[in-house]
Amino acid sequence: MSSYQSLDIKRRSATEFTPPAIRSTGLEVAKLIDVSKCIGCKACQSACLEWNNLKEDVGVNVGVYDNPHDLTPHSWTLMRFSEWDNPDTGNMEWLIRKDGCMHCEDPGCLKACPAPGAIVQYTNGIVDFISENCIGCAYCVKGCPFNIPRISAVDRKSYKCTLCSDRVAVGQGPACAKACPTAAIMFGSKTDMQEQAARRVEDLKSRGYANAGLYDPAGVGGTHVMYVLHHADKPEIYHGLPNDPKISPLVNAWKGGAKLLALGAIAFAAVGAFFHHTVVGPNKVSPTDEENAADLVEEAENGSPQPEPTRAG
Amino acid sequence: MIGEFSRRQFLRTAGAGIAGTTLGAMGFGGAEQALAQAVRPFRLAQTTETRNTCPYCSVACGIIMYGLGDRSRNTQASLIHIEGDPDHPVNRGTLCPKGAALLDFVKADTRLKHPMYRKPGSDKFERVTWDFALDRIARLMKDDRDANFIEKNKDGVTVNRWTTTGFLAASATTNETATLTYKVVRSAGMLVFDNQARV
Amino acid sequence: MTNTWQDIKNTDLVVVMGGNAAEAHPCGFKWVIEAKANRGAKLVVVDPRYTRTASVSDFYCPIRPGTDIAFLGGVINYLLANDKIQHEYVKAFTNASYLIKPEFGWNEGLFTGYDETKRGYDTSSWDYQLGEDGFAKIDDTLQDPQCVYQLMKKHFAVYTPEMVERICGSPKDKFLKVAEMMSECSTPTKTMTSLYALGWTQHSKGAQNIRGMAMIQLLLGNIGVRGGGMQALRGHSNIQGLTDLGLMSNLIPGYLNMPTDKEKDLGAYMSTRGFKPLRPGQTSYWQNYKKFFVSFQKSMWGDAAKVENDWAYDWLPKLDVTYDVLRAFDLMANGKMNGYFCQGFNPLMTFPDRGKITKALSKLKFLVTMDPLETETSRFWENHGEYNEVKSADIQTEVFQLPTSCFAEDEGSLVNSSRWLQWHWPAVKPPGEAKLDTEIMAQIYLRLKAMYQEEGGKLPDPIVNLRWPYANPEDPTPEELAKEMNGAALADVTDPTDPTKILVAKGKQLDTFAQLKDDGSTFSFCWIYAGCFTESGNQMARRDVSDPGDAGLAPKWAWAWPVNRRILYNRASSDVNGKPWDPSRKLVYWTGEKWGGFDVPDYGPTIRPEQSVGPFIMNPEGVARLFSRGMMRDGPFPSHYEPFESPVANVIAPKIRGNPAARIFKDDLVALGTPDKYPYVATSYRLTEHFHQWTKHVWVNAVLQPEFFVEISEQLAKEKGIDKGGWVRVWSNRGSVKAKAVVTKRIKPLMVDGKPVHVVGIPQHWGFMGKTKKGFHPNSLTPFVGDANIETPEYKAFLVNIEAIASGPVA
Amino acid sequence: MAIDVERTSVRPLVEHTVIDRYHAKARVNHWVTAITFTLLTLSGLALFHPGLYWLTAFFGGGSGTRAIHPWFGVVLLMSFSLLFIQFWKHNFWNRDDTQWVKQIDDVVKGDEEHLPELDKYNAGQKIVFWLMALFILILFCTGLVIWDQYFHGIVTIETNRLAALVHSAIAICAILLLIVHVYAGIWVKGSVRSMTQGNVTGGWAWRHHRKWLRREVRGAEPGGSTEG
Repeated sequence: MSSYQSLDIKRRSATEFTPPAIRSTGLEVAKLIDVSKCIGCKACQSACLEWNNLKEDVGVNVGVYDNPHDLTPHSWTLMRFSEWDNPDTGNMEWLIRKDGCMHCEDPGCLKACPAPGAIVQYTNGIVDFISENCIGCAYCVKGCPFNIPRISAVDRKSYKCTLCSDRVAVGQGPACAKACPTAAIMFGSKTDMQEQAARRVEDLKSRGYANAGLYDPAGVGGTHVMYVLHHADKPEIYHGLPNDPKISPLVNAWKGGAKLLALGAIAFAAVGAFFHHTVVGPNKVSPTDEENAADLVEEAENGSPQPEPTRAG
Repeated sequence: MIGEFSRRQFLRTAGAGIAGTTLGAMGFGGAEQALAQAVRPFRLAQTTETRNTCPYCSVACGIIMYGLGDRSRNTQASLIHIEGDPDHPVNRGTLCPKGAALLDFVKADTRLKHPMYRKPGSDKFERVTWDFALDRIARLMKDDRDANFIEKNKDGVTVNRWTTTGFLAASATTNETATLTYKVVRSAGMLVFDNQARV
Repeated sequence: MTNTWQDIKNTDLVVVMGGNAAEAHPCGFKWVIEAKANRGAKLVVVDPRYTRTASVSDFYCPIRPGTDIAFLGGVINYLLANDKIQHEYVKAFTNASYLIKPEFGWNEGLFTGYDETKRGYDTSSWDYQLGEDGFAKIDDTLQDPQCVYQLMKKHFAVYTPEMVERICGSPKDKFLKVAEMMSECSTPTKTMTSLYALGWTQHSKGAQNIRGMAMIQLLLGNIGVRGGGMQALRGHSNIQGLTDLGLMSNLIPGYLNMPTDKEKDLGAYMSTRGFKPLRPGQTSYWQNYKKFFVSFQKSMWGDAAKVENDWAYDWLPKLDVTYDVLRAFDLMANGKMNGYFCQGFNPLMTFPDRGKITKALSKLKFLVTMDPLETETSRFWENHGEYNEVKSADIQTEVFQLPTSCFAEDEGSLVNSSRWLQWHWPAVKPPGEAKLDTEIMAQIYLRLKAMYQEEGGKLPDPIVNLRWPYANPEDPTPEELAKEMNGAALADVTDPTDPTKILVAKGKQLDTFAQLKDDGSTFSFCWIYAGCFTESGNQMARRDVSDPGDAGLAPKWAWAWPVNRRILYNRASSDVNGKPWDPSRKLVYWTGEKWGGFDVPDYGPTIRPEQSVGPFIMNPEGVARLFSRGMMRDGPFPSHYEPFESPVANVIAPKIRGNPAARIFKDDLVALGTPDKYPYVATSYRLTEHFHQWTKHVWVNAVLQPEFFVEISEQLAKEKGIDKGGWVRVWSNRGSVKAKAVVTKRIKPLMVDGKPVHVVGIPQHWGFMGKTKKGFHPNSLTPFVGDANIETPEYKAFLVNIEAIASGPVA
Repeated sequence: MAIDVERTSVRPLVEHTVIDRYHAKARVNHWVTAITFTLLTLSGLALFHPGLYWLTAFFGGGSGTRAIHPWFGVVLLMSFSLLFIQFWKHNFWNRDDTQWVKQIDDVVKGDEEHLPELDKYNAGQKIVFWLMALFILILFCTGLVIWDQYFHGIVTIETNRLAALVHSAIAICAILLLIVHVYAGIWVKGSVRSMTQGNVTGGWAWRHHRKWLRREVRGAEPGGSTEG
């Protein structure tokens, strides 16, 4: 309920028409992750686990710094480390990216979700999973262009970063952004974050990163979690950040207008059948048919040859 | 009437209720439903805040501890969350991965709760009272000090030292603890005395 | 730290060498990022590993562990050879112009005065030439071959870029780039700051590493200015406080020294502590030593410390040798100690050569641990399979494990790296029966006192007369103790120039150490803390965030020693005439009548510039020392020595391999490994996900970095057939550990003196207690060798071997 | 009524001319399949379109629907497999079937006299049979892939997306096919009893499957039992 009071709903999963969010303030929020400032300390992971009371399993070392090794139902954010040899400078660069929900303007998860209200997008841009409505079908996983949602084996609910909607609702920033020691994670209005990013890009360019830029992919309508990248021309070097993410055409086909067409086809078939019945009438067996059959049976029983039936039906 | 009835039945079985529900598919269903999604209520709204300093490194970040309980007589306070202090001039609300998880330090499973004692040669700890532990420690100290205290060195200079018992102090304790520790240790004549400062 | 954390934002160049600030001090490191983002500052990282600090650097240069002095010497040589020094600063504020005794010299890796049997120097030749007036001789032209400047030039000439590359394995072009970036800060309007930590201290020549950089900072004119300075990023939350309070074998609170056997009475003790100025008119603030000392004695023994008994001088134990931890455990291992207390300390997983530590603890009669958490030390007698292979039945040590409070449950002050004393408050009660450390110490003391009163015994006086003025003697409060640290007047303290004027009335808290007396009329447990808890209240609890001039000082937040000064030597932020070197970064300057500015001047507030009083008021010469005289045991200039375990010879002085004055015992010398058996250089360090062995008890941190590992280069992994994430065994001449292998591009083999040297990185956060997977600590491998000056063990450079193994340890 | 009476009086035996078409095993099998298919349709459509989400109420809510739908699928596959084993031989295509398809206009009009004599199944039924077999196989395979609870991660997310698309598209086709099948059963009077009582009247068989009737009457069945 509080979502209606403080963070009006812009989109709601599996709901064709959401009531207009008349209380919208028009303020869209965004988290800006400046990869060039990030020291990979995992304070964001720690703060996320603590704020959301998540208990992740203690894992093992598999030869990398990434722990846990992937996002999980309990780890909604994760530092991903990539050692990249820069062919231009000959230097190795250690690229560290905080992975997690991008809070797309056009969220694939929401599009794919079949459960009404299990995924909502508030007018401020936050995409939130509402567990009580979640049915655990994992369609959101298929819908997401960034491979973010994870289904809990315990309660079969889907989980991901909420952008701390509970904190934002009372005027605070997300826990990760607050904790981030180097201000590599900033939080504010999307326009402010874009301006901030522009300044950062300028600074990076002055330091020789000619391709520095903001990652706010248009393919998903822009995101409410954006990255400042030193090599924005090659997002994939940051542990496989998609180059041009968009909702898969397969998902669009699956979840698009074809759905109504399909239902229409079913309805048409049913209605068509009804009218066929009305027009043609039932296909009834006539008494003649019965007699013909009876004759046939009789003849067979009598052992006489079977003439061709002659009676009309 | 019978024909009418059978038509309906036909629709239900053949069309699996499509006709009725295609209407729903046009979007009249969701709008009527009470939308019950809820943002998790902000969980620090009614907690008691206490200022502290992160006990780990020497940046000494300011932290705010959020406690259950309003300090009234009959409620026992309990920590539920710890976060950076936005006023603090150094950390300005930020915390590192250790500081951000301080709550789990306070509440660690391996926090010690009772004095334990291990007998010589034993392979286990046993729980003892504070009085037992403190009496025994003081006795062992005194016996060792009386046996090994050096009042004068071989040149006859008063040295008043006790070097057979040593003390490692903790550089995460407060200055006040350190002050009291220093007084107790030095007044006994101990010289084997150190802390993490040169490790 | 000479400056504050926030002041780092004012710098133009951050050099992180001998540390890994981003990982070990992330929230302090934010100010580096601020400087980069808002000032366009550059960050340079010099480290054997490409660390997380390096990941945000503008320039990274690799270096072989334990060769920092060669690198820094190379920079000094570069600055001097290219005349990239801040001349005015160097001339006026350092001892560059001071003439050194002609007998001083350097030959074949040794300074004059070495005594091999003592492993130490007679430092008498390492001093100034004194004139007949008793003052040091100087040559303002810096041309005299015996002046410090010329001696420096000569001493560091050997550290050419080629030599740096040969010793450190740092490619010449990269070294030159770093040197060039540093040299740009020799103008008065560009500053550089140095962030370092245990990457410099944990060497057999740790103190000299730091001196190397301090000298560079002096040559560049960067000490005492905003955005400059030497930032020792200290490890623990109150390690600064415990150092200030002298919880070390040889210290009295406030950096006074414990007396030694040679100082049989107070007169003898004070005779070497006169601190007569070495140049005319200098402040030489240590001349007040006796006031600090007497006030300390009064706080210890109150009325029982009086002029008649030399202020109870005899009750202080006298040192015959320094009882640092290496000595303590050596004594213990040799059966010469019976009891040991570990208050929040885990030596089993801390001190070098774990095998020796276990042996030492096993020989104790009793061990007392006081800790909020389980420690490996308190269970050193418990068998944990390969992780702690001991036979409990053979260990006769009585062990007491006392549960204490943690930060959330206690009240008091901690001193951060920039010397701020910050007060904190408790939120909850300790769990179970756990007690505050103060109560435990009081309880032990009261029992001991009662026994001495009842039974008598050896010298009961210092115990039974210990000043114990607490309202509840059983449990002194933090506030009472804080007031005691600060000190108060025991009698009315009057103005020396006007005896009718009472500065502090009897019984009142002191405002500053300037009010201290050597006649017993004041007491102060720690003179540098005087002012922290005055009559106007607890200054450490102040929470005013204002920051005039956005200088990064926050002068009304908490309280900094000394006298709430935020940047040390801040007088040096202005030139000899008192004008700021950089008008855009004013700090303390001459206003025409007095010294003003944003900070409390580190200087007599009304000393006029033309009086030529040096800004380094604690030194008798009033200037900073490029030549350290006899203050360092291992030389007045830093000089390259190899680590005690090193893959190569010392190319500077082939006969002297390791620091000739470093602490090492005979048995431990034998335990050193050689490069034929142990060809790889190992170094130990922290990871950002953990804090020592504490956070392995913390669920979240166990999740973030769950299991012990070592880091090696892809080349070494290939050579040894080691898989990423596979098990390896790493062993030294002292022990062996098993770990997962992190194979990385971030460590690369270095070409040292023509041959490749591989580095094995070993983080230090695991043990056999807690939430993480069980693991080992590098101390199973490290040598029992300590720095020459402060005995810090050499954890940062030693030799190991490595091999792939099929499976992990058996618990 | 009058006609019935008249008929009864003229040919008392006619009403009793019944031909067995499906024995009990086949009928149970069919209805298990039919019910499962219906449940799958309902639960599937509930998750297919939000407008039908209310159908989840029949399955214990959204999570219940999500959980049980694939199990219905498993039952359907097994049940349909049994049907398949019984019926596949009767569903081979022949020339008559082609002719039947050519005369689909007559079929739709109910004018069967000009159609070739048909064996047990007409071409429409055969098409339904084979298509349904194909659809169920596809639905099962794609369903398995998107059955996240047990088969998470066995294919890539992109393959998963394809599977979901194919699953829903085929499901719609299958439902359309079902409508045809059910309507045919309703339209062609006398058909339903074959699956309820197991037999048809002789007249029904004469009218719709005369070749089958003849063989039945001869008692000789080249392919074994006529009962499926």
